[in-house]
Amino acid sequence: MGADLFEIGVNTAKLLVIFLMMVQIVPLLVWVERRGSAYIQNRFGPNRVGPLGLTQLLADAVKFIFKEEFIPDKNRRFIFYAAPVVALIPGALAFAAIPLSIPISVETFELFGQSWGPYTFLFQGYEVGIGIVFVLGVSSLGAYALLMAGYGSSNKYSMFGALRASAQMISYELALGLSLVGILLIFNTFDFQQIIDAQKGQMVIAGNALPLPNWGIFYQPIGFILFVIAVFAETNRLPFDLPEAESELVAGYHTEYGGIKMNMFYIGEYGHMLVASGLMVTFYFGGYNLPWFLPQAEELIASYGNVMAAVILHLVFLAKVGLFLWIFVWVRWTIPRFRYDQLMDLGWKTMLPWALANTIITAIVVFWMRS
Amino acid sequence: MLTVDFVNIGLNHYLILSAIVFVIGMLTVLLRRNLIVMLMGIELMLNAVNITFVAFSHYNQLVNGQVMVFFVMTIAAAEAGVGLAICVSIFKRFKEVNISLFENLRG
Amino acid sequence: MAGDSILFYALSFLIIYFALGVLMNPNPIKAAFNLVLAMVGVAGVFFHLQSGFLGGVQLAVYAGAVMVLFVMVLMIFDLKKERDAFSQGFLGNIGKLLAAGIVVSLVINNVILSSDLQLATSNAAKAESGRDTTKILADLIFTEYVFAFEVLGILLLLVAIGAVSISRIKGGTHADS
Amino acid sequence: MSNELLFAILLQAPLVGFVINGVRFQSKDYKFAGILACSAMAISFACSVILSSRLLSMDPANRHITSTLFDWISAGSFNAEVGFTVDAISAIMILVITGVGFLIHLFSVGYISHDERPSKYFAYLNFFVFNMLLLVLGDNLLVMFVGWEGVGLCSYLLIGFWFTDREKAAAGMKAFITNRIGDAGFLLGIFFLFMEFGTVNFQDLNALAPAASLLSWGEPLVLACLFLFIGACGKSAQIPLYVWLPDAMAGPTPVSALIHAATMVTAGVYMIVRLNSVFMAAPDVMMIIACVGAATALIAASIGVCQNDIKKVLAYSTVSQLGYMFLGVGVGAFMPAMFHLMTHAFFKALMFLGSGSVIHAMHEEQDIRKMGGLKKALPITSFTFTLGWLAIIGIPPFAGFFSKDEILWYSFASDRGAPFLWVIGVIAAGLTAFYMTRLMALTFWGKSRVPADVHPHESPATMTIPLIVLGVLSVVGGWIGIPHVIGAVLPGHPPNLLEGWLHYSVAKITLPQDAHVMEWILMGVSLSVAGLSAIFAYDSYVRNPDRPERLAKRYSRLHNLVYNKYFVDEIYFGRIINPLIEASKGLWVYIDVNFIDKATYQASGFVKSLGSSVRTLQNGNLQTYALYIALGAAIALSFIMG
Amino acid sequence: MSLSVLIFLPLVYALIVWMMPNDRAVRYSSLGFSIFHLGYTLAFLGGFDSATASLQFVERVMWVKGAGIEYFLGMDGISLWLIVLSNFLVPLIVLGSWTSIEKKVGGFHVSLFLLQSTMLGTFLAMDAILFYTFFEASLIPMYFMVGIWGGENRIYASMKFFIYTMFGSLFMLLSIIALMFMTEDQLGAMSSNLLQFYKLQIPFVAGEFLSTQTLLFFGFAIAFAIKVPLFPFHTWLPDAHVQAPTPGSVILAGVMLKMGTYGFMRISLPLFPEATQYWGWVFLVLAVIGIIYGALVAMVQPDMKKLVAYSSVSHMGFVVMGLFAMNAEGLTGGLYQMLNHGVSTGALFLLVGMIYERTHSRKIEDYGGLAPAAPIFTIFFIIVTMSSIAVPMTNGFVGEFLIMLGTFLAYKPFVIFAVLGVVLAATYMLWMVKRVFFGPAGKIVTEWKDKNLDINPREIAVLTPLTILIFWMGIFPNHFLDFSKTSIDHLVKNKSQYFLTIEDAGKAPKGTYSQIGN
Repeated sequence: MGADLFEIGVNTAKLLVIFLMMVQIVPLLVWVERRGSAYIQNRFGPNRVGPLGLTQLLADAVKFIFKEEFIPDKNRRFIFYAAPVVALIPGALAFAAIPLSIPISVETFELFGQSWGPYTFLFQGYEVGIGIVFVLGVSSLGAYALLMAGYGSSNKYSMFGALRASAQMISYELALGLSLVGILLIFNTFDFQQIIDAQKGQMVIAGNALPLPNWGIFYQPIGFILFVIAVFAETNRLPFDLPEAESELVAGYHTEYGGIKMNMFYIGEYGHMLVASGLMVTFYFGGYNLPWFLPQAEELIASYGNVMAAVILHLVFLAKVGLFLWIFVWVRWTIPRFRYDQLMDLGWKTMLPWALANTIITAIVVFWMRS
Repeated sequence: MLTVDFVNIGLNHYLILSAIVFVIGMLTVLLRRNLIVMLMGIELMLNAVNITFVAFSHYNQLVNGQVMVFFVMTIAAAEAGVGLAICVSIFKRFKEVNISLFENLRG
Repeated sequence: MAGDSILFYALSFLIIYFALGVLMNPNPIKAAFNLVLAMVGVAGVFFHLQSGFLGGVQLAVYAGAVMVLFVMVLMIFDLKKERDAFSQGFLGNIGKLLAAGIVVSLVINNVILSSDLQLATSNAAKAESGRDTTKILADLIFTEYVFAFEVLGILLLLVAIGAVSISRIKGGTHADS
Repeated sequence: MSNELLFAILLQAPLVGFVINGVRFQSKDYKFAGILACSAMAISFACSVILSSRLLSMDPANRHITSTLFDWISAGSFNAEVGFTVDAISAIMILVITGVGFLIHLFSVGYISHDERPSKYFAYLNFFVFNMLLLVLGDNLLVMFVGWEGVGLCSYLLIGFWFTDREKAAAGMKAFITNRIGDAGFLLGIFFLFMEFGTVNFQDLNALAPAASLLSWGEPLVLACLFLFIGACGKSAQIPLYVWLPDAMAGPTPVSALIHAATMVTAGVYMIVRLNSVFMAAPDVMMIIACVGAATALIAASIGVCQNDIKKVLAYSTVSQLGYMFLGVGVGAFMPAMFHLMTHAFFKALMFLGSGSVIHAMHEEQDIRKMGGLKKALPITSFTFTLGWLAIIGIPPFAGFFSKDEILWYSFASDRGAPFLWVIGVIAAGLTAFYMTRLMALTFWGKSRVPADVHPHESPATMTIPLIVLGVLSVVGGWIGIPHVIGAVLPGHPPNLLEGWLHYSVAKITLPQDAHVMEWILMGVSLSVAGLSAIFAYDSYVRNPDRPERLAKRYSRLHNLVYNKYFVDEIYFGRIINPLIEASKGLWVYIDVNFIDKATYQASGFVKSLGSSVRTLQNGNLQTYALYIALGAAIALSFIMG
Repeated sequence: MSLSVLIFLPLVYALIVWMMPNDRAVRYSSLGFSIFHLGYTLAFLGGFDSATASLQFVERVMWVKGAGIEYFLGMDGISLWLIVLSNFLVPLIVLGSWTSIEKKVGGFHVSLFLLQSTMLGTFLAMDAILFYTFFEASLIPMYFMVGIWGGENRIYASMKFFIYTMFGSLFMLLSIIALMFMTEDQLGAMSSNLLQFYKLQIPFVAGEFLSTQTLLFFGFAIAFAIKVPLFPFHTWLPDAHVQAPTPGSVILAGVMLKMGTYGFMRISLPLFPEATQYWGWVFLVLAVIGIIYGALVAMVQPDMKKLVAYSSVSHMGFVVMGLFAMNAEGLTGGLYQMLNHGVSTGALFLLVGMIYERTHSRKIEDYGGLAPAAPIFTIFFIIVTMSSIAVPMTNGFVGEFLIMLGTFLAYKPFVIFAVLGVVLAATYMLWMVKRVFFGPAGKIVTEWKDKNLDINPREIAVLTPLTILIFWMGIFPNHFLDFSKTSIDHLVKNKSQYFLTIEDAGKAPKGTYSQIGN
């Protein structure tokens, strides 16, 4: 392993940055959510503190941090404490595996009287060869946070919320995984980097270039719809927010939580959203790639240099992610909540068959095309 | 003569790890009285076996071992499903899943 | 000591620690959480052994799904107090410990003593750079092991049906449902 | 017509009659059934006559017509064909069977007219004739055995014809089973012969049989003859298997006439004559046959003296006459035996039919004590019966005289014979004369003891015509075999036709030449014994009817013994059959139920107790089981690795 | 034409019958199927080459590669008629049970077809393990047949039947395994193929019970002796027969008992010639005891069906005796007697079942004077009785005659006792006939005075083929024996070192399915 101190240092910093990125995007998202909901519901939302109410976030953060600790009177303290922390992990781990932009190559340079490099730094937390499986596996661990919270709270509402949440997550995980199989078949890899690379340029079918970007959504429209629905369920967002259905369960699994711990759950949830959006972009919208009529990565590197190109593409990526984050918010304030049996019916009786059908059809078509 | 190489990690280390985990799982099955915990012990044992498979697969550069792991996992999932279903139905009837209560075959 | 070794020992420690947690923790839910962590550790071992796909599956299926089921079931039971968490009977327990001890000591003893295995573990293996074994795995599953694969599929189907039918047996608290 | 066709018609005519009557077995149309059966018999008889005449025109030394239909059983070295031969011996038989059979069929039409199931009756009767023809025509032992068992079967069915009567059904069963014992012997005889000669064909057997050599006991051939004789005993009602024949009188009387007098019972004699060369090779067996025959003749005759049932008397007389025949074949008098067989068929059939006529007239009454003086009521019957009586007691020139005396002469004079056999024969002849005269006296002569409500009347023509024909035959039937000594003094010197006919078919026996004086003396002795005995009987039963009672009282023990037929049936039942049944029950209860099954239960109980002792290991505790597994794994590992 | 189809087509029938909507449809379709199957069997008869002793219609596929177990079917003169007999009886059974089986009609016919399939498999399997499989599998449907549709004591009887036969077959399995290891030693490759077994040189030491061949011989012989059943292993038979429903009894007596004798003929005799020669007297003694004992015990039975059951013991004793005579006459007779027994005892059970169905009594003492009340029934009964007691011109005579002749040529003294069996057979059967049919009207006949006791056209249709066969087999035995002659002569000629060839040699076992097998 040619890893030297510099490389290790950069990679560690990268991890830190990405984690912080996830943490820091939460206040922003909360603001977007509040403003967005207000906009949708034709009201104002936070607009007093700071410009457009932006500094409201800081105030909230301060409040969260300094709020008094409240602990239920049961001997499950450790689990109670551990739950919010666990909630952070899956999102962070998954997000770190998504490539945010093209790798940055660093030429050989001299520092501290020593020659370093050359290096290639990936624009992501770490590279996992089997990206999709890894992300699915890690994100499925998210259920434990909810379960721990529900159990640790010694509260029956919490418990119900946790049970609902985990059942829901397990149920939809299947549809989620299956909806992705189509994409995997088409791109023939697990690796995010390769998936994104494959989505470059224009769509070509049977030698004819079509006026469409070569994005996954055009190959897998059904898969995309299924994926979106499953992801909504996985993130416990409306219309799938049964675990924290306020009108039924007070607040679900985090009924007993407050302060910084509550905040951590928020971070976890929004982190999940972030990952989900990132995945959508990566799988179905060409990742950080621009559409075919705009300059591609190679051209950008050629004209602006590696670092600038990476930054530009990263911004492109963020823009796409932002769009989907907005869709999350939009949907939340548009569609009402399901009933629990409807949820399960949708998951098992609708999504799963469609996903299976999609998989089979894709498999047949792919097999036919390739042979 | 025991010459144990603690530095260079090889197949043996994984095998020993696996043996230890296996025995812990076995003891869980043998000693714990909660049905579900016993099931968990079985899962632990299966995991230990999986480690050996993967280790051999890695060191022998043969993927067949991983196929086995794949199958073992499937079977483990199936076993857990049935086991838990049985636990649930037992619990429904007896309000208890302690194995010491189920020594007689009675309806 | 290379990073390799550190990682191995760290994972080993985690796995064994949490496995012991499963064994020792009288609270079944905590035992289950311990098991989840042990499994994550095993997944780590898999990743470390460059079997990424299996690691992911381990996380998704084992830790993510199977164990969630365990925890859910345990939470549904909500055993107020765990009576007799450990089996009684001095002789029996001695026997059990003895059996376990024999097994583990024999295995370890043999593993250490066997020169054949030692050879197989030589650093030659390190040179292997099959980073992504997933494709080979898939090829194997769908060619050589396709029958077993299909049989497993049928098994799973049966298990699904069986689990549903078993847990729907009337009686107990839900006798009239 | 070709010979094959003749054979086919000969055999198939009764078979067709059987099938047609058998199919319409529930019909009560006795006329149709009777005409059908009789015409079948008539056709058969015609064929027999044609066949016999063809034989007559052939070279005497090689007189036989053979026809082979198909291979019946072939396995390994064994091969039996369905083949038929008619030669000098069987020609006599088929003529008797079809001829006498036809007459008896004719008689039956009248006899059975009031019965419920005439079709069935005639079907059985025809089937019997078919089987009897198989028996005599078969050119190997196996075909003979088919007929042998077949006539037994028909006998069984016909004896039990009125099966609603328990006694009659039992009599049929007794006949069949007793016959079966004989058949078993017959089978063994076949096996021995096959083992010795590798064939079962008569011609081959007679050809292969060694010239009269003295074979010791234990030789297969001797054993074969012995077992075959047991078979003959069963069929021909010889001691000790004769018990079925008197009981067989339970059947309709024409059946008794046909089966139990004229034809079937003579099958044993026929079989021995058929195999005469083989038997000649076993002189010891022939001696046994002669002794058994003589004993049977004597004992049966003595039983006949005290019987009161008209048919029983005739039955014992049949047994006795069969004894004569066996005495004949035992001393090598094959020709006289056949001769006697034929004449006996005539006069005994006549007497049975006569008795049938009497019984018919008496409304099914069979007890001669309730008869008497029927001469007036039944003139034709009475007259013909008298002819039969004269024939059987051996009054010249009636048929019985020639044949019986021939046998007695042989038994005295032949090198296989012995004077004591002759003595027994003469005593038996005397007894025969006595009881037959007694029968005549009690039935036809003297005062009428008929109950008031019974009005005997002569039978219809269909019944009397056969009687007349048979009566004629009983007179003239003996004239074809007039012995040389008598022929020499008669005008025209009639030759012994029968001897000429059978000359090449039977083995020769050494007779003293030029012993005519001796022969005349013996003839005179036997004739006078019979005559005196007849006169004594006449005197006792017609003149002094109280004398028999006095005698019976004086010798009450002897009378009791004879009256109860020497208690043979009782001994058989009490000593053999009942113990066998009890033993069987014992076998069932003690061996099957209480030993084998109990032992099985013991074994299963042992397994159970073993299981329950190990059951404690199976305590239901899952973890204990897991411990066993773990320990097992540990031990297995120690073996593998340690 | 394929033997596999012959064996497994009944399973298809079973499936179809199972799905039939009502009892009527079940009965008609079963009848149709079974008659069709008989026709199919006769096609094999037509295609059979009686001039060769080789196996015909061979089908051979490697089943378990590692152990050399093959799926190996073949037909020769020995199995041919048993196949025909089995398939001949099934339509008669279906028709005969038209009204007597009232509950679970579909299930009954399903088990009947399953039974048919396993029986055919037993007779056609030329691989020891395959033979064993079918041999054992046939117990299961029979077990259900007795256990579900049987009489009052059916559970006891079915258990007894099952455990007895199972017990015996375990010895057979052990012996088969031992032989398989011997093939590995001697022929190089493990195989359970009978043809390979025949090639083995199995060491034999005269007079020593523990020599290999003797032990193996007795291992097989116990299994077969229990199945036959030979005295003293026969006690399951009366119970099973009495408790079984009529069709069950017919199959049991008609075909299943023959599995034992067939086993002797196919495996014991050719495989262990020295042991058979040396220890044959044991089985001859047992057979003779069985003949006489069965007859004696049959004589005193108060129950008609039990009487017939014990008569089976006696008849099967004859078969075994013939087989152990080890000459052409005895073997032919034994084989023929198997068929005879199937026909005549099957018919007897059917007859007893018919009258039982009406009067619900099998007690002999309840009857009496049945002949006027049921004349047609009586005629059939007496014809079958005559067949059973081996009157010439019926089939029984040919078989018993050949058996006794064959045994006589080999072992005289036994026959002298065995002929007593012939006498006793007449005794018990005729005594029963006398008590049931003759004499004054008994209890039941009086009760049924105004009602019709006689059999109906359906039952006549059941009995007529059997009756025709009784006479056909009795008068023209060579029509049947000619097919088996070559095989039996081959067996006798090469008994010291038996071998069998396959008609179309050169066909090696295909390994297509070995993957699954492993």
